[in-house]
Amino acid sequence: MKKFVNDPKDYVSEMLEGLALANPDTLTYVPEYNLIMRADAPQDGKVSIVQGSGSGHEPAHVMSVGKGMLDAACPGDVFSAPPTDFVYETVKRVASPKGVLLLVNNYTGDRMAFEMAEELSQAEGVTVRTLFIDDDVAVQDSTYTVGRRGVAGNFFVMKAVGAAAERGADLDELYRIGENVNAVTRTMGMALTACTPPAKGSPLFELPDDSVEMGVGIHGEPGRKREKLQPADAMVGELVSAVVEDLPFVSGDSVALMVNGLGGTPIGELYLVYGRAHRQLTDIGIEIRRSYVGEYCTSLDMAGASVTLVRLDDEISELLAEPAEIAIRVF
Amino acid sequence: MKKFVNDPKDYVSEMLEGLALANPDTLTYVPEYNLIMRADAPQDGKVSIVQGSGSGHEPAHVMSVGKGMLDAACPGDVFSAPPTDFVYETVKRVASPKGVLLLVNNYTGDRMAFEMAEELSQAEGVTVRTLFIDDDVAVQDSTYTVGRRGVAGNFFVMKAVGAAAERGADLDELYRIGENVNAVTRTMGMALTACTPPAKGSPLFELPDDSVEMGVGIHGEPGRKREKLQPADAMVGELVSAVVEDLPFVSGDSVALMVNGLGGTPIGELYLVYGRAHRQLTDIGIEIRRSYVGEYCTSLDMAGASVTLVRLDDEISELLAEPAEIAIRVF
Amino acid sequence: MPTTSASAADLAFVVRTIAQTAVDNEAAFGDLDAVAGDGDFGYSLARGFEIVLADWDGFDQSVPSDFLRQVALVISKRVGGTSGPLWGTAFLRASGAVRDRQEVGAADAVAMLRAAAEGIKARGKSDLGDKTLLDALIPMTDALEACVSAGDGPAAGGSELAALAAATARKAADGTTPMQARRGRQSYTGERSIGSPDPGAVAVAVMAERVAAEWDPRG
Amino acid sequence: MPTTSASAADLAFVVRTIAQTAVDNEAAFGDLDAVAGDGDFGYSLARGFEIVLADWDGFDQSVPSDFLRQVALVISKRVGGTSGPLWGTAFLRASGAVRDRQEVGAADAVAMLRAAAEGIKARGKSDLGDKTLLDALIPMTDALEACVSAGDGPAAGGSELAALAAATARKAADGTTPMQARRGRQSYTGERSIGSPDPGAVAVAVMAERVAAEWDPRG
Ligand SMILES: Nc1ncnc2c1ncn2[C@@H]1O[C@H](COP(=O)(O)OP(=O)(O)O)[C@@H](O)[C@H]1O
Ligand SMILES: Nc1ncnc2c1ncn2[C@@H]1O[C@H](COP(=O)(O)OP(=O)(O)O)[C@@H](O)[C@H]1O
Ligand SMILES: [Mg+2]
Ligand SMILES: [Mg+2]
Ligand SMILES: [Mg+2]
Ligand SMILES: [Mg+2]
Repeated sequence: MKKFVNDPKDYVSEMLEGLALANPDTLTYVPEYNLIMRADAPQDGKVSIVQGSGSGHEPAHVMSVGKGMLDAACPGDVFSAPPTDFVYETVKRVASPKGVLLLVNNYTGDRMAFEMAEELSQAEGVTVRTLFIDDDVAVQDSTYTVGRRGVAGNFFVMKAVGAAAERGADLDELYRIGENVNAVTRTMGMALTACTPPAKGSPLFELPDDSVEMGVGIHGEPGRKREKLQPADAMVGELVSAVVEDLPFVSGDSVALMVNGLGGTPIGELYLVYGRAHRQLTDIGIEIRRSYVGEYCTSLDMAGASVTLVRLDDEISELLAEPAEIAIRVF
Repeated sequence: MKKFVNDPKDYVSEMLEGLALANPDTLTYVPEYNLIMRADAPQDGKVSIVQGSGSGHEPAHVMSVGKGMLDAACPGDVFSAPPTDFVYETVKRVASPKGVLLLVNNYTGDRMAFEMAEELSQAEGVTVRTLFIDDDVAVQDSTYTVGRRGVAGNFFVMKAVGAAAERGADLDELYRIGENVNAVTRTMGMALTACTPPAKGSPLFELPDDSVEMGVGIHGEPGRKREKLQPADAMVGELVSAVVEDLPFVSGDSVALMVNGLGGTPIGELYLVYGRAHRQLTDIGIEIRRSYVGEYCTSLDMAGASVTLVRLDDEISELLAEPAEIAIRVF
Repeated sequence: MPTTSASAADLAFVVRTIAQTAVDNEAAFGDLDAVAGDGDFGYSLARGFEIVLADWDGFDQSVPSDFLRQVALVISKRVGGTSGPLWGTAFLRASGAVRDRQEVGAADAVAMLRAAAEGIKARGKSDLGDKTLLDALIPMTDALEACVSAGDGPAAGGSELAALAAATARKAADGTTPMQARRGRQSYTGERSIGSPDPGAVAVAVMAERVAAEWDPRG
Repeated sequence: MPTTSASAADLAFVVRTIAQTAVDNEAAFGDLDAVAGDGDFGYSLARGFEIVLADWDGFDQSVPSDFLRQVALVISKRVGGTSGPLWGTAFLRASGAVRDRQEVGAADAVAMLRAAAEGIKARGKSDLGDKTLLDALIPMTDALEACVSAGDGPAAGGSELAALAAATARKAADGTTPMQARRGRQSYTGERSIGSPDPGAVAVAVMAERVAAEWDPRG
C-alpha cells in the first residue's frame, strides 16, 4: 500500500483535522464524533442539513459543508456507516427550530444508523426527516435486495436542498425538493483499478490488467459485469447508455451532466470522458445545460469514473445555479 | 495501461474538446494550435496572460483560463513543450494593445519555444514579455544546469498577475508582480508511484512497492533521492523541511500553504498531508494565512503530493484573495 | 463435574471470548468481507470489541442484564457500518431477555440468543436464508434449545453445550456458501455473492468455536 | 563506381531515411528518454517526421536549400518539447549553409552538419560534453571533415563516408553513457544521469547507421 497514512486507524481523524486546520473560520471540528459542521450552524431561520456515510468518498461529504450546502457531515470510518451515536450527537448540535434534514445514501448500515438516530432525536423533541438517495442504476431494484445504492448523484440533492434551505424553505418543502431531484437523477460508474482501504492495506478486489468492472459500487462492490478494457469511447458509451435507458432520458430533455472521478483518475482523462459523453447525448437530442467534471464522490484511490445525469426542470436548474461556499476551492 | 483513452495521439485534443464542450459560454478552442482561450479575449484595457507547457499537468494550465487568471493556454503534447508555432499563433490571437505576458515554467524546451515565439511576435509589433517560473527546490541551482524547475508554485504567479491584470495593471507592473511572487514561492514534491504517459503505455520509471521518489519532477524526472516508504508524518516532514530551508521561511513569516496532489492521490490523503504540514509550520512560528488543498499541477496519474509555500506580503495577499472564474468548479 | 447452571462468570467468559475473537480476527474477517462486500467487517467489529476489552474492569458485572446493556452501549457508540446497529441491538435484546435474573442458566442462554436473533431480524429487516449472520445464529440457537429442553437434567453440561453450539454454527456458516445474499452490501452483487460464505455467519462460528475450545481450560 | 559528389537524390535519401528512422524508432527512443528524462523524445520526433513523410511529395526538391527549409518549417510547427526548436533550428541552419548551391557534394554535407551543430549549440546554450545529441553530431562531423579534406580526390565515396559517419556516431553515442548531463531535462537528475546514453546522441547514431546500411542497396 502506497499512501500518505500514519496509523491507518487515524486516517479519518487526521484527514478531518487537516480539513479543519485549512478552514479555521468556516468549519468546526468535533473529533469525538468525526463531526465537521459550519461554524455558524445552527441558524434559527434555516433548516439544518446533515449528510453522513462512510469515509473514503471525499470530497463527499465532509468537504461539502458550508453556506449553500451542508450544515454538518458525520462520516464513519472508511466505507463504514457512522455509529448511531455520531449521527445522534451531530443532530443535537445542529438542531434548528426549523428542523433537521438528514441525507442518507441507501445502504443498510447507513439506513439503520440514521433511522436509530432519528428516533432518538425525535424522542428529544427535535424535528427530523430523513431522505434516502439511490441514484445508482448498476443495481437493479428488486424485492430481494435493499434497493439501489446512492452514489455521486447525491451531490445534486445536497446542492438543491442546500440552496433552498438558504432561501428559508421549510423541512417538508426541502424533503419534497430532495425527493424530486433524487427521482430524476441516475448514475453509473466503472472501475479501471481496485481501491485500497488504509486499514486493509491491499486492494479490495482483484482486477486483472486487461479488465474493468462495469457498474462498480463506490465501496468497491462488484458491478454489473467484468469486461475487457476497451478504448474510452466504447466504455463511456456503455456508461452513458445504461444511465440514459434507466430513467429513461429522452430526446428533448434538458440535463445536467456530471463526470465524476473515482479518485485515481486524473482530471485530464475526466474531460476526455466528458467530451465523449457530451457528444453521445447531444447526438440523441438531449440538451446539456449544466456540466460538472471533477471529483465529487470518490472511492479512495480507485481509477475510474461515473456518469450522472439529472433531468432539469426550472426549479432544479435555478437551485443548482445558486452560489455555495465549501471547503473545496481552487483559488 | 488502464486509462480512459482512445488513440493516445488524440489524448490531448480529446481532453481539450471535452473542456470546450463543458464551457461553451466562456472558452474558445482552436484545435489546430491546442489553444484554449477566454471567449472575451483580448480586451483592449487589459494585458493578456498566456501560459503554456506540456500537457499532463491538468488543471494546469488549460483549466485555469478565465476571468482573473489566464487569457489563454497553449499546451503541447503530454510532457512536451508546445511547438513554437502554437505559442506564436496563440499570442497573435490574444494580442492586446496593453501587451501580452507569457508565463513559462523553466524547462529547456519551453524556454526555447517561448523565446522563439516572443521574437516572432515582437517582430510583428506585439508587445510581449516572458516570465520564467522556477519554484522547485528539489533541483539545486548551479551553473552546470539550466536552473530550477517550475512546478505547482506557478499557480500563485498566475493568480496574482491574473488578478492585477483585471485591475488594469500594465505589462511592466505585471512582470514585477510575477517576479516578486516567484521569488518568494518554493515547492517540493514526492512520488509514491510512477505515472504512465498514454503514448508510452507503461510507467515512466520503476518505483518498487517499498520506495518513494523524494523531489520528483512533474514529468517523472528523478528527484533528490529514492527512499523507503515511511509513515505520512515522516515524508511530509521531509517535504516541508526542504521547502522551509530553501528560501528560507522563518518564524514570524506569514505564508500561503498549498498541498497539491500529483494526480493519483485522493483528496482525503491530501488533507491528511495538509494537517501535518500545517502543524509542522505553526510549530516553528510560521503563520498560515491562506490554504490550498487539491490538485493544481499534476503529473498524469502519479500518486504523490507536493508542498508549496509562498511568503505573503500585503500586495500578494490581496491579489490571491481576488475572485477568479475558471473551468474548475465544484458547483 | 460440569453443571447445567451457567454462572455470571460463564457469561463474562463468553462475552470476553467473543470480544477477544473479534479483535484477534480483524484481518481474517475483513478478508472474508472483501470477497463480495467492502472489506470492513473485521475492522468494524474489532474497533468496538477492543473498547469492550479496554473498558472491561469498569463494567459493573454484578447483574447480567446491566452488564450486557453496558456492552451494547459501547458497541452502538463505537461500531459503524451495518455491524454497529446489528450487534448493538443483539446485545441490548439479550440484556432485555434476562432483565430480572441474578443468575443465568442454560435456558437463559437460549433466551438471550433468541432475543438477539429476533432483534437482528427486526433491525435488519432480514430472516433465515438471506445469507447473513442469522444463518449461523438461528440454527445454533435452535440446536441449543432442543438440547436444553430435551435433557432437562444434568445430561448436557456447559462444555457439551458449547461444543454443540460450535459444531452447529460452523456447519451452518459453511452452509451459507451456496446462498445468494438478499440483505446487506453483498446483496448488490446478485448471483456473484454465491460461492463464498457470509462473513457475519463465519464470525459467529469462529466465536462459538473459541468459546467451546476454552470452556474447560479456564479451569 | 562511387563518386564524392552527392547529388540532390542523395540529400533526399538522407533526409527521408532520417525521417523514417525517427518514425520506426518511436518506442525505442522514448524508452531511452524514460531512463533519466520524461520519455517523450521518441514521440516528439515521430510526430514531426511522420508529417515530413506524409508531405513528402508536396516538397519542392529542386533546390537543396529550399527543400531543407520546408522540412525545418514542418518540424518547427509540429514538434514540441526540446526537440522541436533544436531539430528545427538544425534543418534551418543546414538550409542556410547551402543557400546558393544547386548541387551538393561531400564538402557541402560537412558544411550542413557543421551549421546544424552550431545552430543547436546556440539555441540550446550547449556544447560538446553536456551529454546531448551534440556529442554524437560533432564527432561525426569532425570525422567526415577530416576525411573529405584529406582525401580530396575520389578516395572516399558516398558509401564509405556514410559508413565512417555511422561508425563515428555510434562510438560517440556510446561514449555519452558515463557522462553527466548538463543540459536538457536529464540534467535535473545530476549524477543519476550517469550510466545511460543520451537519447538524442543515440538517435543520431541510429540514423547514421541506417543511412550507411541503405546507401548502396538503393541501387
Ligand atoms: N440486513 C441485515 N440483517 C442481518 N445481517 C446483516 C444485514 N446486513 C448485513 N448483515 C451482516 O453483516 C455482515 C457485514 O457487516 P459489515 O461489513 O459491517 O457491513 P457493511 O460493510 O455492509 O455496512 C454480513 O456478512 C452479514 O452477516
Ligand atoms: N540544451 C540542449 N542542447 C542540445 N541538445 C539538447 C538540449 N537539451 C536536450 N537536448 C537533447 O534533446 C534530447 C531530449 O529531447 P526531448 O525528450 O524532446 O526533450 P524534453 O522532453 O526534455 O523537452 C536529449 O537527449 C538531448 O540529446
Ligand atoms: Mg462497510
Ligand atoms: Mg518532454
Ligand atoms: Mg462490510
Ligand atoms: Mg524528453
